[in-house]
Amino acid sequence: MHDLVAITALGGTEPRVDTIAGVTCTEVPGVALASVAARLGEEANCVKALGDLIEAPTPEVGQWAGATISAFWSGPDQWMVEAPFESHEDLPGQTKAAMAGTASVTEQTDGWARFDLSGDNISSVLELLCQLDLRKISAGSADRCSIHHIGCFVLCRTPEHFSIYGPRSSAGSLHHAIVTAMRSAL
Amino acid sequence: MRYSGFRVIKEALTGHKGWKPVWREPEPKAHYDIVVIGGGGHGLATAHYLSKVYGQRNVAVVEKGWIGGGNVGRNTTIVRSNYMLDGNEPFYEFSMKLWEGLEQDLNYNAMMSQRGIINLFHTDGQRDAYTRRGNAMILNGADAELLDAEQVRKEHPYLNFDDARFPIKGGLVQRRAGTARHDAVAWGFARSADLHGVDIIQNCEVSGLRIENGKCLGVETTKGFIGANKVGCAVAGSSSRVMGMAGMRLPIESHVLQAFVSEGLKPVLPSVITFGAGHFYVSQSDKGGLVFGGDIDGYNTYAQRGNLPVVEDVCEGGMALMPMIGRARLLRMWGGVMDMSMDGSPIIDRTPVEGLYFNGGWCYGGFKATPASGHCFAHLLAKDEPHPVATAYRLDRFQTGRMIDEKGVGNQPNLH
Amino acid sequence: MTQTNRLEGGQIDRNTSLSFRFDGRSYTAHSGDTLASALLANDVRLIGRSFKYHRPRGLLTAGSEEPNGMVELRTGARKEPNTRATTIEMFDGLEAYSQNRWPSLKFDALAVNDMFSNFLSAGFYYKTFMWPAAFWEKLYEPIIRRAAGLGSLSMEADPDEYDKGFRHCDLLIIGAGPAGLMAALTAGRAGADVILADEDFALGGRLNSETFAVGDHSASEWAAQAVAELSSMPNVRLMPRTTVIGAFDHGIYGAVERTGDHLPSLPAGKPRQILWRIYTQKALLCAGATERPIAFENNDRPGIMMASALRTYANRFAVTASQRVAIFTNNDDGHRTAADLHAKGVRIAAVVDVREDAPSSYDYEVLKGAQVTNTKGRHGLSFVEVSLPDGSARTLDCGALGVSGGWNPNVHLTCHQRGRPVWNEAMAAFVPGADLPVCMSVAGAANGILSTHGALQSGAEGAAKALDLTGALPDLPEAEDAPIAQTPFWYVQGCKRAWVDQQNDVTVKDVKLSYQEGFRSVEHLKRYTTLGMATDQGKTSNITGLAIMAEVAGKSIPEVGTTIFRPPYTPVPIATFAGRMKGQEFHPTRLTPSHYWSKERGAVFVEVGNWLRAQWFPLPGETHWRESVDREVRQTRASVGVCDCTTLGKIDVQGTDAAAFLNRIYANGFAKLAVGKTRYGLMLREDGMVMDDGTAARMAEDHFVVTTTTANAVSVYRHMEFVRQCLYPDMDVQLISTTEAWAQYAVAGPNSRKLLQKIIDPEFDISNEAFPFMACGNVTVCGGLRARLFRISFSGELAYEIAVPSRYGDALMRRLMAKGEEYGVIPYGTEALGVMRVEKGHAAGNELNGTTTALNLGLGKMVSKKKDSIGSVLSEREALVEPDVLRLVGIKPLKPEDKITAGGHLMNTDGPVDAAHDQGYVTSAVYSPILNSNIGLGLVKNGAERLGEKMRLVSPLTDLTVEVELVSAHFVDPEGERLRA
Amino acid sequence: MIINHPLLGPRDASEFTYLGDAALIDRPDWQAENAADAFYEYGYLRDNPSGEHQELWYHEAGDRSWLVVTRNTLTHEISKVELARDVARARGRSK
Repeated sequence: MHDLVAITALGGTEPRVDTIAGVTCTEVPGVALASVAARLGEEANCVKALGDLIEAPTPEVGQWAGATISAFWSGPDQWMVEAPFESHEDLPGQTKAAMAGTASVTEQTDGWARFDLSGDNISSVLELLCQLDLRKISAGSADRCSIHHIGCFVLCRTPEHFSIYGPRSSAGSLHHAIVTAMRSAL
Repeated sequence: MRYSGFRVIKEALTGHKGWKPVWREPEPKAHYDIVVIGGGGHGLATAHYLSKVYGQRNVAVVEKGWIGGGNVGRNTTIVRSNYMLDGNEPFYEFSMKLWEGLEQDLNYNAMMSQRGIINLFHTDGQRDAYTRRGNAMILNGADAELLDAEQVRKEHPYLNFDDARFPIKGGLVQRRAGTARHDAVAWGFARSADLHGVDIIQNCEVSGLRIENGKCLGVETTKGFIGANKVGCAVAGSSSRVMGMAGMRLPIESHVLQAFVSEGLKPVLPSVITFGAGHFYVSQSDKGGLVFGGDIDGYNTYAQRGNLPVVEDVCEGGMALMPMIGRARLLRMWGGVMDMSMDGSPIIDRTPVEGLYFNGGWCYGGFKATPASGHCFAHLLAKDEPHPVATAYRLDRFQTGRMIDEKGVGNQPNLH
Repeated sequence: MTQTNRLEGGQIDRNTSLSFRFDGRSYTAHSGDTLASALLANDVRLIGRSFKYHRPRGLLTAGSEEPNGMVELRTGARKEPNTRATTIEMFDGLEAYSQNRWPSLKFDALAVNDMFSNFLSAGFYYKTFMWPAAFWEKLYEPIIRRAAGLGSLSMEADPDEYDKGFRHCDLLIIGAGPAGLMAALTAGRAGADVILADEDFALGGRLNSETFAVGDHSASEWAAQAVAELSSMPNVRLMPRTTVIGAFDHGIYGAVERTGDHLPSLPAGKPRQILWRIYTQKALLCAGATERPIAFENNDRPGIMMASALRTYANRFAVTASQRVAIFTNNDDGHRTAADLHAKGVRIAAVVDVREDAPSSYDYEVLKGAQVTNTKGRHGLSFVEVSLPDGSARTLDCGALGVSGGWNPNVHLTCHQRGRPVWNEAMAAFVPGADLPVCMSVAGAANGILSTHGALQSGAEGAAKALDLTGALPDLPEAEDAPIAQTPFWYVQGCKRAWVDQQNDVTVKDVKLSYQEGFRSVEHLKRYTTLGMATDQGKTSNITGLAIMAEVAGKSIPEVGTTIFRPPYTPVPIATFAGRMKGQEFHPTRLTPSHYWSKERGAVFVEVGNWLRAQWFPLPGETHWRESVDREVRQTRASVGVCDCTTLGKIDVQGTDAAAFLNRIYANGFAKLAVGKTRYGLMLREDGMVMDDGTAARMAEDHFVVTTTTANAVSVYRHMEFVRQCLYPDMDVQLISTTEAWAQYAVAGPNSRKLLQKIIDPEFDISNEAFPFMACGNVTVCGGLRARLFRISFSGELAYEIAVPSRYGDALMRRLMAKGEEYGVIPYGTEALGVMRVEKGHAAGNELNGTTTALNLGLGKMVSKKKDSIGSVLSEREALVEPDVLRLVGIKPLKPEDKITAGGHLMNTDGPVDAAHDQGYVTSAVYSPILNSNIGLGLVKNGAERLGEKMRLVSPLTDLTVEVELVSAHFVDPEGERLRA
Repeated sequence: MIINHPLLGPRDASEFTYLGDAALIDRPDWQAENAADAFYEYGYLRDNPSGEHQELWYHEAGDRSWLVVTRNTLTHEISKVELARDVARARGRSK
């Protein structure tokens, strides 16, 4: 086992947590990611293989699905697979094996920083951050959007729990945007 | 009628009864030596120079609406000659010299105000590019100065030097640049052309070009056919539409550029300022309004209006650069349709059709070019050869690979 | 003596007493007041000065259309110029100052302009100030500029915060008057998602200004009840203090919510204003109407106001502008004002009605068929002169005159997508035309329906129609249903200095002069006289000016033209459009994996796009950046240095057609690149210019890792997706960016292999034989961490780039530094990187400037003619292959210490120095500590054939002339032996 | 503006990057007789109609799809939105 110590996207050794008026923003470093893009002509097999991997129907456009290993739609015939980092640091390898040549798989674990929002009234925070029509968003939604000029994924786990993925290098700016929106809206 | 301070006083004392219409409202004749399509700044300037400099008196300008209602009446009024490339700089410096004598030439006060322009830079790469540009300006007989951050701060202490995401490293200055009263430019050229016998025909839309055996014989208009030995097209914004009547496809797309003006304020900006790390340029008008703009909306359009994202983008640039304007209010926004060419530079040239000449592709640099564009187009129409400072503005330069690409973004008009 | 003009009743809270200051004097007010109503209550009529003649001005209106009553609100960095007193919600401690006057409001020096007004007629400045030419710049213009402008900025950064937000709904209702409220009730009860926005802080619109009944309640009580019901509906969102500023494409509306302007100071973290982008299926415009004035001699004195404004001040704010008021009207609405004021105990001097058949009154005198011919009073109205039908004259003592010329529908937002209002002869006003913005409809007074009942009904119907509601409409409350008959009366004949546009000082005389001089279209009229160009966008003046022009032209109003309105509906602070994107937050900041470590090392950072990169790493004692950079270069070339190159774009290219795809993308060939090998690739735009360069490493038969320059990472990815989706849709290729996923470090210098061997796990052989120049592969480091190794060199040294997952980047850098101690390893920044690449003659940003071809850069041979690749055909155009095209060369000063300048131009050693004799220019210039000389790269006409030639480098901009020699661009190790070592 | 993405539904145009005329899909044959002229026209000449216009938009801040949008350049009305990949195939492009 290697002996290099990881730091979080915000540069800490521990995840950052901010709570304002009942809403909590938590930095979530403990997630492994792998992208899946179906090979030409293998789309159907890819969907099946991915479904088997996440033990759930492969998510449709704008959705996420799964449990320990889950996936969300990221583009036409493309998905992002999520799993706990501790247990699945080799998610890309595992996914590649599972897809059995039906898809191109790429490690994305450290391409992204994740912040989870939990609490009531999250929508009043999100409406200051992104253009998503929150009326149409419910548990299971996964949308790409732009937050303060940063391209992000917004996943609705439950109406009281959202995950926001943004590019790791911009984690500081994204975190600042989220927390100022919380101060403003709550 | 000659304008002067004495005249103003005399009229004031006699109830302003003596003022005459600034231009006649003639009906079109059956035939002219030269018909200029487009009563905007460039068309009217062309008529002025044709009649005053090149002795062409049998000339008509046909305008589909009211003169000066196009981009000359909806721009940010900036005048400068700070270009980098050989094909451009001599032309714009020629234009600058014409601006400097325009009031006297026209006997009309277009309020040319040489307040200077500063192009700020924020990276070493930008500094190198501006150094190359400044040198090119000087080598072409124009004026240029390079300021470092401290010198910029002395002249513009209100800029954001302390909390800037992209710190100001300096600026390229042209002192002779400035602004002019855009409407007055159109009116002044119109008045002069009219005095020299040019027929300015408003509300006369061109519906077709009469072309026989590859020769252009005149224009079909809403006021009937008007014959002409030569037809010059100066309708930037609608170039593709008009030249399409001659079956031509152009290296041009039409895009909208939005412009903005704030409520009137006591003087705050000494000169024209352009931001190097965002889309924002600004000056202050004689009336006190901050006149500013940024990037084009970026999609093909003929609608003279834009959308919110660009408004926000421009104001973000403004706040990043000079946060003291935050509480000034944006009063009005409007859009002008631009001829965006394939290399960001204009075209003044003959066409494959004999007797048909084209002037367009001004992107959003057309206002400052108005006098030189008119002068050079008049030269081409009168002498059938390009004016020495406009030889590079050829229609076929894209085929031969002689692009004049100041920005270096290639054949994508919305990036110029 | 305070609030002498305060009346009974009204919707103010008399229990709260607020104190405020105007021009330094203290006054009191109540919550519910505006600054305007509070000033009137305290008998302050003189509030400002006009733009051109500096005439004394007071309030004209009670709303956002106010042209005169503008002040500088608040102090210090929060000073807000040109703020309409009529829209300033009173708060305790409010401070405001009059503007555009010197030295004081009462004694304004520039009021002399008024005496010379005859010389300052419309457009006079176009005709003079031309001689002598120099005087315009030096003398005339500065004077004009100082006189012009209204309020002044603080010149300090705006300290407040602003937000942007996004809301979605089925129906956006703009305006909460009778029509808007009824529409909201109708839509809300039907369950639709509704947003009801109104610029006022009290919803209800005109209902709050009237005394008549709606249903069994007073108008304002009914409004309050409606608001109460609406706020109980979860599907309805009420947005008071919110101005819908513009109608944009496809049902997007801009709205500004003033969340903090009514507060003495903002709570921490809360915004002053929010710019909302509202996405709606349908919009219903219920913006009401604006009363229009009548022009007569000296109609601009403080105290002369719109009749409906007097009514609003009396009924809503319990204030009268004066204890003695006269009315001048051409319609019954003026009489309504007289009746309401009379009922509140205000003396009505008389109602002057231009109509012979005007209604009579028992309560006050009505002068029928009469007109106001002049007014008097220096800083405020003292009496008006009236001419009676029989030709005789009357003077009326009064401190206020209410003027009513009828009502203009507020059609502004219907024009925002170039829609043109149409002239309605019956009501002598412009009403919304047919070409409305998509999904917009109009109800109530905005649609020309000038009765309360009509407004309620059209509001209900409008909402039902917009939402396709079936079933009965809600019952409408009883309300007055007396549409105002409007017969046009624009101005009193014979008047001269009668103001049409009060703020810009445009008079009836100016409009006539404009016609006389040929400026006869409405566009020319506006531009020549500046009519309607003031901060009120002509809300109270455009139509009148148009009507006067029509009369002198002997045309109908539509013939003269229609005036359209542009966004924003009312002016918006620039900061509101910027939101949070200012200061450090202007753009997102991207940090490299070694950022925190670099900071500890005291690195100096530089912005590269949105990235922050270490520029150099100063050591204690190093006083000048050159010392640090020279050391970094020397030490790297002498031993080993490490540079964070994570910012380079990395794109994962996979698929069975990956190689074929790259063959199209790159000008040079990639089909035959072996697995485990890397190749330099040159990417062209379709126009033949170089787009980008980088490397592509073949990790597997069907897997490449492509790198791009930092600057072009985004555009190259976009370009590759275009080629994949639009040009070769049947290629089996998948793309994804991995730039952020991997921390990638360049390890360069003769000791780089030795250093890496201490990091990379022993089972991986990276000897020169096993892992030669341009090799690539997967390895593990530090005991099993997955990593990628590329043997590529930008510095020209034996060098590698090693990549690990970003979270371990910080640790890897620390490890490299620790393990490298024995070699004196150093980190180097972008400056040293730049020096070393120039020493090697590698083209970078300054050379890849978008106008250079492969040939220009000396890479012409890389463009394969044996295959189809983007840009190859157009790169062949005649002018791009002429013998004397620019070619990349090295540039060396004859005296090594001579500085050379990027951006300097190259001239032959003899002959003139001018543009006509320009031979090229210097693209990059650095000091080479290896060669102990300044060196540079440049593009020179036919340069490749001119090596060894002496030239003059001139930079007149920086007063520099240097003798230089053209040399090979490869200053260091031209044979490339070091990188293969 | 709002672009009705064939997969994602209505999205604000600010999420997209504009390229231009959808004719850019029809890249000429590099080996054709008149390749030089064909590439010149492909690269530089545009119809630029005032009215219906087929154009390429890239969902940069979205799913990275290239779209062919049919939009009226006078009114901005959008009458059709397709995945560029499908259009390209329909126009006979392959690999």
